[in-house]
Amino acid sequence: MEPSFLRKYVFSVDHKMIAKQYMITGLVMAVLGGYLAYVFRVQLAWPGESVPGFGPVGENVYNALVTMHGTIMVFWVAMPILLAGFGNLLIPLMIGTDDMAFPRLNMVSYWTFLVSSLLLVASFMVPGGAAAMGWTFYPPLSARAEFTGVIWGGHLWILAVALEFASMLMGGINFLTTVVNRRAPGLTMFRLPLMIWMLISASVLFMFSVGPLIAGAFMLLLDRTVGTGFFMPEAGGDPLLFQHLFWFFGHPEVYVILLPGLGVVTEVLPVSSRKTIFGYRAIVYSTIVAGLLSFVVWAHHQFISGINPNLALPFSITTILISVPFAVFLFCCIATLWRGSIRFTTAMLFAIAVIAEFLLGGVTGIVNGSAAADIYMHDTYFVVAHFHYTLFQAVILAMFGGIYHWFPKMFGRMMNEGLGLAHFGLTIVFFNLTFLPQFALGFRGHHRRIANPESFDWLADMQGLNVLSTIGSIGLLLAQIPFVINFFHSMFAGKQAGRNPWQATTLEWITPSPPGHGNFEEAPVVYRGPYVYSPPDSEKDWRPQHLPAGLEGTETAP
Amino acid sequence: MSNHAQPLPAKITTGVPTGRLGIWWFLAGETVIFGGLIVCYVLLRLHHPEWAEHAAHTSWIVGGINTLVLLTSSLTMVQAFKAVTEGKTQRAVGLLGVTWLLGLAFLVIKVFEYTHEIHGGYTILANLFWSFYYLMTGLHALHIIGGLVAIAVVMVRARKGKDLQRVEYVGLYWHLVDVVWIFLYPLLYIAS
Amino acid sequence: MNETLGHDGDHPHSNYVAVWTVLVVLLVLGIAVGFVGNPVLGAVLVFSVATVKAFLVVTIYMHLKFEPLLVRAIILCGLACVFIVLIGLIPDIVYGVGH
Amino acid sequence: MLSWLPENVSSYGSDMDSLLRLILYIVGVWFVLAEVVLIGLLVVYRKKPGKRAAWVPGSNLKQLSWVLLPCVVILGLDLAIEAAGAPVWHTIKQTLPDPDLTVRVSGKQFAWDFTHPGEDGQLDTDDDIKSEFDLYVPVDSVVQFELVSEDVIHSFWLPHLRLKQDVVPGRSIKGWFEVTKEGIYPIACAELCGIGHTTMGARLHVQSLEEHRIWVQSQEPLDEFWEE
Repeated sequence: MEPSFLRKYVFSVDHKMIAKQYMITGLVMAVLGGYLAYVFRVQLAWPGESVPGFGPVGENVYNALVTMHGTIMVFWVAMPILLAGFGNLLIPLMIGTDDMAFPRLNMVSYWTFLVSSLLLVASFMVPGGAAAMGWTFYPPLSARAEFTGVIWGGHLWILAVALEFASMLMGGINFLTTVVNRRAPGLTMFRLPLMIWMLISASVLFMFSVGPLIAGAFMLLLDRTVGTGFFMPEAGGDPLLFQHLFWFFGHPEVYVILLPGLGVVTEVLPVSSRKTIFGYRAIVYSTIVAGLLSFVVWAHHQFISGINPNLALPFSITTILISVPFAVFLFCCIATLWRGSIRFTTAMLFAIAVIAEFLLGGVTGIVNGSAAADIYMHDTYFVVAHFHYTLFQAVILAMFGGIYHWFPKMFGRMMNEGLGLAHFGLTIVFFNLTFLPQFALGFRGHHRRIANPESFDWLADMQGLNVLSTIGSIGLLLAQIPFVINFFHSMFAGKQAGRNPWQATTLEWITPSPPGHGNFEEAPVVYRGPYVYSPPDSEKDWRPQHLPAGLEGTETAP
Repeated sequence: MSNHAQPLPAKITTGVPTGRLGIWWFLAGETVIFGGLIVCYVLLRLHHPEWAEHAAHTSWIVGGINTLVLLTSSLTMVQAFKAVTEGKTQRAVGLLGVTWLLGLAFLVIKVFEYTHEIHGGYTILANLFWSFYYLMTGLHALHIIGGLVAIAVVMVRARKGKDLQRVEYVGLYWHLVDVVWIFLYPLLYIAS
Repeated sequence: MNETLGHDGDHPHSNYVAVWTVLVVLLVLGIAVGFVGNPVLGAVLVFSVATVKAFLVVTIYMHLKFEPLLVRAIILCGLACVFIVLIGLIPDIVYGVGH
Repeated sequence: MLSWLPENVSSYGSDMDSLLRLILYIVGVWFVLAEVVLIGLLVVYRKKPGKRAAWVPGSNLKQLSWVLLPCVVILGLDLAIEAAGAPVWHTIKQTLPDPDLTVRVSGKQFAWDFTHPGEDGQLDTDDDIKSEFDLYVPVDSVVQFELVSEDVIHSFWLPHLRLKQDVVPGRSIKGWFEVTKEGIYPIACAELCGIGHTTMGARLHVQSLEEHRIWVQSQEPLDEFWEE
């Protein structure tokens, strides 16, 4: 029986439809977040000028813009697209099952997320405007409305974030239970595609780190609404307590959005270089180590925030140690290319760009991680450039790579490679044009979150770099036009994709494109690891996970 | 990892039913939320020894009675689960009803306690200790209310003999709420 | 979500009434040690009693002692995180400079 | 990139600059090396007709050592960076040398209030000199500051001194600096503190000892004027 329109597209319990809902909501929020970035970048380049398409930017408006940009990009773009979107799309397909363990919980999770998005968007329209306390929401600035003049915007911000966390917790429970209990026969943990490892690691990190911050959010909401003093020193509270709670969550959160992006890379690289991933177990173990370390590094965001100075050194050491598991990951990815046969599809280009840009983001992290150097670099544009080089590539570039790669499984068609190439080239050029100058600004001591760099004399001779960065950001936004055209055009008129257009080995590629209800025509059984490309004993350069012994060499494509 | 096909391992999943596993993940999330709140309270309490004075105004007798009520409700809850596994559905429904009433009793006692304290001038704004008191017990009471709703739903279904596995799931949740109270009681009522 | 009872996930039942009796005795004991003169000793005893009570409820009423390693690990990880926060914050919040 | 740093005028600033230089050289070499290898592999192993990929799973230690050995080197360099940074951190944040002058810096929305001791050299006495926006200190002297906030979190930021420290309400945070060159240097607030965060600046006036003495003496009438 054909389900009704509402059941199929709106209140769907099918994991693929929920994945698309998450992705589309996330992309719409990304447009909003990008627009905010455009407005404040223009203000920074030409302070005081009226911004085309917005109007003059007042100081509190500026604070609201940067606050909402950060909030939206982390919680309403990165998490729904990479974790919830790709997670929902790929987990059942890659582990060979028909749906999530709790399909209805999955639907509730999406609708909770949608309500949280609407609350957040509504906060722009309430009197006083949106939250203007920075995305980190440090009290006392956030604990009393009179400090910023923003009343309802702040309340709505906390409510929206709390709902978003609830939604992602439900999603996380679903992911973890599904992967633990519903894997296809033969699919042991060490035969899982690395994307699944990354998604469940991210879910575990989120689940165990978010609790204290949810407790902190309750306290902060009471501080704002009722007037208690959990974080107000005159009442006996402590502002630093919130910072600790926030960053105990905040650092694992970085990996929650980073790991799925790296997962996309580990899927695309072997397919496009026709070579098995180098060091599967090394990558799994280094991910686990990085996840564990992420729970004991949080105070590196607070080196100069008034914490006990004796704490800085241990936290600095654990922070810098994190470079080791990520170096293992990156070197394994680079080693995968060695002696491969590399095809430069758009998805592959984005995956390579993730590695190339992440290297720069990673090494600049060492500067911030060293407690002493952080005295100078903290809260400057160096930090801004650093985390955009880690997160922009993991969130945006990996997301594009993933969309180009798995578009056949979403809509049954291929995306246009020509437009994809244009999109890739422009994005990379303008991305670097936007953020490279910010490293220099950071060295100059340009501090963050100021609306007008011209109010400080020593920054005056660097204003040209601000202009350059703004031009880059405008170009970066315009560079997405080919993608939008490509996305919608290919959805309806792209080349029909067969089941397995990339000749890939993992389970999602044995389903029809797009997979029907229930995904698999017959339940798959898994006989081998996920990345058997160019095995030495076969003519074919790929061997799917589900192909039984004795049938090697009978792979057909697509 | 090998490129050759390997024999199927005998068993790959944990053997824990999916629903129960989901509940355990959920409970772990709850543990971290309440744990975080309790940690905040403990840290600030250690910083402010003078809160002992305020803590002396909570009634350990009323709190103790409420602890007894919750412990007993946990007993009836686990007995209901036992009855389900023995196939005695009607007995299970009855025991769930008793649990539900005990949960309600807890809330009624709590309301009287709040009323008394607020009349005594100890509102949520009186002092940070009282802010924590109302936040922690309030959040816990919300969990009790949520539990009562869940138990009611499970009871209605169980009467018709449906979804009996949910008796265990709601029980796990209910016991966690009990465990949280086991810690809140000494934190807020006893320790000086 | 349509599992039936009687599969391999079932656990043996313990004597729940006896456990309840122990819990009530511990409750009385916990209240009693609250009146110990020494506040440090009192607090240690009170929270030891509470921990034993919680342990009994979790292992027996919630059957955690019959669950596989994974489930126990989930709960232990949660507790470990709470302890990391507690330990990491003591130098700042309890002994914070000049606040 | 180091040439973009503002001129260093503090006693510990050159240590900070050398630390930054050390880190930049180390990570710069690694970054360039990794990018060159990456791009090189992409060019060399691009798809060519008749050539297929090799089977290199990296599942034994011999193959993995290609990845793990560089990581061991990275670990060593990390620890070296830590070892180089620890003394700098210790100097700036963990030590408080005997001060020649003690001042109190109070952050509020959206200005800095400075309290200088008067001729008696003591704070909290009648001859304290208060000033909004201007901090006066003698050159080549150890200045100890005490940071307090009246409302929200601010951050005391002196780029030319390589010094930054958050100002947290409810805490009084002590630190120190020693300026080696006379002049006027900017002070800014580096932590988002509300509407006026952008404009929350002040000036540090570094005077010769003699000038500073004369300045302190000349301020007394103003202070009495303030009292009224």
